Amino acid sequence: MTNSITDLAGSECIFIIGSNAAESHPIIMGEIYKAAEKGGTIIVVDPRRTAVAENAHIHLSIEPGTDIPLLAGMMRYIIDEGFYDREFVDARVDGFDDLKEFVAEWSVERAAEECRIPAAVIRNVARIYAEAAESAIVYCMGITQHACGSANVTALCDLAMLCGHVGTEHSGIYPLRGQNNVQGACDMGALPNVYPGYQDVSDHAIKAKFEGAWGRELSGSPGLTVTEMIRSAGREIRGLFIMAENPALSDPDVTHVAQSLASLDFLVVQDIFMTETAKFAHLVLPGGSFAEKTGTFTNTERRFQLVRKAVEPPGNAKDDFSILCLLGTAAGLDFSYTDPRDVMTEIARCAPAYGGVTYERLERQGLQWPCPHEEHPGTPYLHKGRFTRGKGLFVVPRHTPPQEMPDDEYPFYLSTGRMFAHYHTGTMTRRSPFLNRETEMAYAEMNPLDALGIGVGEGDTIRISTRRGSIIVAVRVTCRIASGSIFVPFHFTEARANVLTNPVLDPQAKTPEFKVCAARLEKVIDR
Amino acid sequence: MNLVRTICPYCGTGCGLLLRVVDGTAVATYPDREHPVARGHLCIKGWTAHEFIHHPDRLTSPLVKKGDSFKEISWDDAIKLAMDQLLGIAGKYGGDAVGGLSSAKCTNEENYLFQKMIRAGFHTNNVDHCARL
Amino acid sequence: MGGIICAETVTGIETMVEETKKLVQKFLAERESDGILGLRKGDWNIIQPHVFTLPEELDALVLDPKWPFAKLAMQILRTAPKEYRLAVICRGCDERAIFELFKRNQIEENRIQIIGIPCSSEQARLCLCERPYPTKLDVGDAVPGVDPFEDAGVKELLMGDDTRRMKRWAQVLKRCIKCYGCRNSCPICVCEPCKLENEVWVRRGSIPTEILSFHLIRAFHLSDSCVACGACQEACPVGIPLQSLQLSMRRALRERYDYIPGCDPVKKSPILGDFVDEPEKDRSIPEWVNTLRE
Amino acid sequence: MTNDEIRGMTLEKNKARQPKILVFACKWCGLIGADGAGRKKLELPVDFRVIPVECAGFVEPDAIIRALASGIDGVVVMGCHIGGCRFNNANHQAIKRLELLKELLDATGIGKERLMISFGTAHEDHQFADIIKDYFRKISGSIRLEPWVESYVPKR
Repeated sequence: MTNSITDLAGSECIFIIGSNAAESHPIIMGEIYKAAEKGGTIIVVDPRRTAVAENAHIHLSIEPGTDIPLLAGMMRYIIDEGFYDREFVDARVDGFDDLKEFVAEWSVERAAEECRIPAAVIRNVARIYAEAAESAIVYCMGITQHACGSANVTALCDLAMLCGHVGTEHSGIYPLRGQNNVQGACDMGALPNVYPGYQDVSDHAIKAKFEGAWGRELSGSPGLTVTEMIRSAGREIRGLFIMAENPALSDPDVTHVAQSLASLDFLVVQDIFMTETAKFAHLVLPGGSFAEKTGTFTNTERRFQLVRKAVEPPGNAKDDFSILCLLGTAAGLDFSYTDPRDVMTEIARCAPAYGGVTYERLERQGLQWPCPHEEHPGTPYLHKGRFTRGKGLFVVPRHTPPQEMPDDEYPFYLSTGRMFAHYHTGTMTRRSPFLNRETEMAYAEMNPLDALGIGVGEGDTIRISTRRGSIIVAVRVTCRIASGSIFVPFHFTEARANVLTNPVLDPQAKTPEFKVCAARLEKVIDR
Repeated sequence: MNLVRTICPYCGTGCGLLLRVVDGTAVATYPDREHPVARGHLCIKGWTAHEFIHHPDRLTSPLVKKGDSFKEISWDDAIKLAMDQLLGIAGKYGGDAVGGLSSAKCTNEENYLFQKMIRAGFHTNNVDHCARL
Repeated sequence: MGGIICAETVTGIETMVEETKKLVQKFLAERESDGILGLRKGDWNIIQPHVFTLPEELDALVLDPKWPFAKLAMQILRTAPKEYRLAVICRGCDERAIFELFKRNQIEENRIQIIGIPCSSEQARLCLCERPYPTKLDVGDAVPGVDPFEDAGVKELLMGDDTRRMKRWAQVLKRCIKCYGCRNSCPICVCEPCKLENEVWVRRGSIPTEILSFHLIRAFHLSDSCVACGACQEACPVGIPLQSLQLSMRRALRERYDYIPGCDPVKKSPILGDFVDEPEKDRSIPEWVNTLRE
Repeated sequence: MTNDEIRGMTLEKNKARQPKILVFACKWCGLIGADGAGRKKLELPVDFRVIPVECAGFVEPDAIIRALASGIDGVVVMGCHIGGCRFNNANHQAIKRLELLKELLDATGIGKERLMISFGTAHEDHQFADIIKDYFRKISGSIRLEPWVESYVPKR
C-alpha cells in the first residue's frame, strides 16, 4: 500500500476494483465512507453487486476477467482527451510512448464491448478518476487472482501514474492485504526469491552479507513458490515443513493437493488446530495463537505493530517463537534468542528498510516502514517526489482472457471469495460459536433467473461441478450476482470450493486463477 | 481485571484489540480507542477474536502419526524427529528437496526465524507463504 | 462541592483530577469497595480502563477521554466473586446506564458505588448530551446540557421532507457491516439470547443486512432505556448516526410521561404500566382515543 | 439479461401492484368485524391478510418492523376500546408502545402512516371494511419502501 489507511478519508475519488472491502476489510470501508460523506465519488468495478457496490456512486458490473480492457479503454480516453497529468508524466515516468502504442488498439468502444458495459459509462468514470484532485485506487484479490493478475496490477499502476495520482497524501494505490501479517511475512523474506527487506537472493553481494550474518553457506538460486512446491511434492520436494498454513483447503484444485501432500516422505505441520493439512502430517507441532505470543505484525499500510502475550498456550503447546528456536538449534544453527526482541534487533541490522524499528518505538502507535534509522519518523506514504527506481516506468499490460471460459458443457462462471462472518479456511472462525451461528453452512450465490432455470429455490441443494471435481452446497438466491455466474465462499471444509478451482497460475506472481473458471450446476434431489 | 493491548488476528487492516483476561482466560474483546487505524472500531470477526483461543479443539501436545492415527510424543522427541527426517532428506536428495511454508498468521520474528532456518539450515530458498492465495 | 447547573466548569480539570484522586484514596483506605474502575494513563501515555486497588497506582488516574464504563463494570462484577464490590468513576451517562442495569437486575445495588463526575461543556457539545452530569456530583460542577434537536446534523436526519429523510437513512444504514458493535458496546443490551441473532427476526449471513429489521428492532428495544451515552455511535465503523435514531423516542417519553431513562434507580418505565400509573391521568392516550371514549 | 434489468423488472412489477397490508386483529374486537365483513361479502381490497391475536397487547413492535422489512407496505393493529380490554388494560400498554414505534418510523422517514392503530373502531362489519378501504387509499399515496427492502427472498 503506498499510503496510509486513514488517508483514504480525504480522497476525492476512490476507484475500487476487485475488492469487497465491506466484507473482507470492513474497517477500511469505514474510511471510504468518510470520503463519501465529504463529497468524494466512489466507483466500484466488480462483476458482483457486492455490499461495496451497493453503496457506491457508480458500479461497473464488468464481465469476469476483463479488467485490462476496461483500464486500457479508460487510459485511451484519458490520453485522447488530454485529461492526463502531463507534468507528472514528463517529469517522473518513462515509457509513455509504449503505453500510447498499447492503448491505441483499445478504443473505448472495443473496451465497452469486451466488458459489456456502455462506453459512456467508461468515459464518465475515466473523466471522474482523472480530473479529481486526488484519486485513490483500492484493489484486492479480484485483480490478482487471475491468470493475468500481475498484468492487471501493472495496468492499475499505469493508470495511477498517467493521472499523477501517486505520491501525494490522499492519492495512491491501496492493495488490501488479506491476512494480518502477509505484509510482514513478505517483508521478512518468507519468499523464495528475496531475503528480509526484499534483497534479491541471486545478488552475490547480498548473499555474501547474509552468509556472513548467519554463518552458513546459502543457496543463490531462487526457490519454489507455494503453488509450485505443493505441485512438485513427492517428486522434487520430499520433505515439507508447513507452519500455520492450510493448503489442503486454500490452494486451487485441492484434490490434487491432497494427493501431493500424501506422497511426501516427511511432512511437519505446526498449527493451533488439527487442520485439513495437519491430517496429512507425519508430525504435528502444537503452536500458539495470537494471544499467546509476543512479537510484531505488519499491517497492510506497512505499520509494524506490537502483539502482546495475554494468556499461556494450552497444555503442552508452545508459542511458535520457542518452537522455532528449538528447531533451529536442533538444525545446528545459532538460535540462542531469549526474546523476540533479540530477533527484531537482528532484523533491523540486516534489512535497511527496518533499521529504525525497535519495540520501544512500536509501543504506542506502531511504525510504518521504510524507517531506516532510529530518528526516522516512519513513512506514511511512498513515492513522494521520486519513485524507488528514480523515474517511474509505464509497463505495458498484456491482456490474457481467463484460461477457462464457460462453454456448452460447463456454462457458468464460477468465482470464489470471502464472506463477512468467516475468514479464509475457517480454522479459527468456524470454531467461534458466534461467527459460526451467523453462517453455519456452505452456500453458493446464484441469480434468480439461473435458479429458475435449474428449478431450485433458496435453501435447496445443488451440485456444482467443474473439470476438477464437484461439491454439494445450499443455494442462496440473490440479485447481487449476474445471471450466468455463481459465487462460492471457500471457508467451508464440508464443501471445499477449492475442489472446483482451476490451478492455472499467473506466469509472474504464480497466483492461481480463483476468480474465473467454468462450472456446471445440477439440482440435487432431496434425500 | 487485566486488559491486554494487542492486534487482531484476521485481515490485513491490523486493528487494535483489548483482550480482557480473567484468571489466564481471555473472556472478552474490546476495541482499542488509541489505535491509529481502527480508532475504537472493530468488525464482527474482531469482536469475537477471543472465542477460538480456548477452544477444546486446540492442539495441546506434539503428535506423531502411527498408522492412521496420531500419538502424543514429547517435545524433545518431536524436535529430534523433525530435524532428523528433514536433514536426512536434505542429505540424501539435496537441500532443494526440502521446502518450508511460512505463515502470514505468525509474527515477523517467527517468519524471520523460519526463513532463516530453512535457508541456512537446509541450503535452499524453498520458502514461501500464502500471499499468493 | 458542585451544585447542579452553573454556567461553566469553574473547577479546572487538574483540580478535578486531584479531588477525584483524594476521593478514591478515601474509598480504598476505608475499604468501601474492593476496586475502583477508572481510566489509567499507563506507559507510553496509553489510556485504558483499569481497576485501581492500590493507593500508589492513583498517580496514573485520569478522567478524560470519555470511556463508557457501565457495561465493563457489569462484566467485571459477573466474573468476580459474590462479595466483590466495585466503585466506578461515572459520568452522567455511565450513571444512567448503571441505574437502568439495576432495574434489569443485572447489577446488585449493594455491590456498586458511584463516584459522580461532570462532563466538560465541550464534551457535552460533542455528545449532544442533554444531561452531562450524574444525579449526585462528587467532584466538580455541572455544565448545562445541549438540545440535540438544535444540531444541524440531527435536523437533517430527523426533520424536513419524509422522502429525503428516508433516502438519507437508507443511505447510511445500508452501509452496515453487521459487526454487532452497536449491540456489543451498548450498556443496556444485555438480553440473552439476542433477537438480532435470531433468524426469525433478522436474516443471517449476508450484508447489507436487512437494515430495517436489524436497526429498527435494535433501536426499538432501547426505546425506553437508551441513556444517550453514544457508545453505539462511537463503536460504529461505518459512521451510522445511531444516536439520532433514539432522539425522537426520547423526546416523546419526556414530553408524554416526564420520563428520562436512567434518571432514577427506582422509577420504572412508563410504557410498562397502564394509564393508572401515570402522573396525570390519561396523559399518554392519543387524542383520537379520547374522542372515542366519550 | 443484466442485473440492472432484472432489478428494474422487479421494481416495475412492484409499482404496478396494490399495496400489501397486514392486519393484527384482536379476537374480541377487530376479528369479529373482519368475520362479519366476510360473511356479508362486503367489497374489500384484495391485498390484506388478517392475523388474529388474543389481544392487541400481544402484538410485538418487532413483528411490525419485521413485516415492513419483508415488503409489507402498512400494518394495522386493531384492538378493543380503551377500558374495554379483557386483559387488565393490556391494550393501553400496547398503545403506549406502538405510539413510540410510530415516533421511530417517523424519524427514519418511513412514515407514521405505515402503522395504523385502531382501537374500538372495527367491531362492526362495515366499520372494518371502511377502515381497511380508507387505509388502502391512504397507503397507496405513500412511496414504496424499496430503498429499504433489500432483495429479500423468503424461505421456502
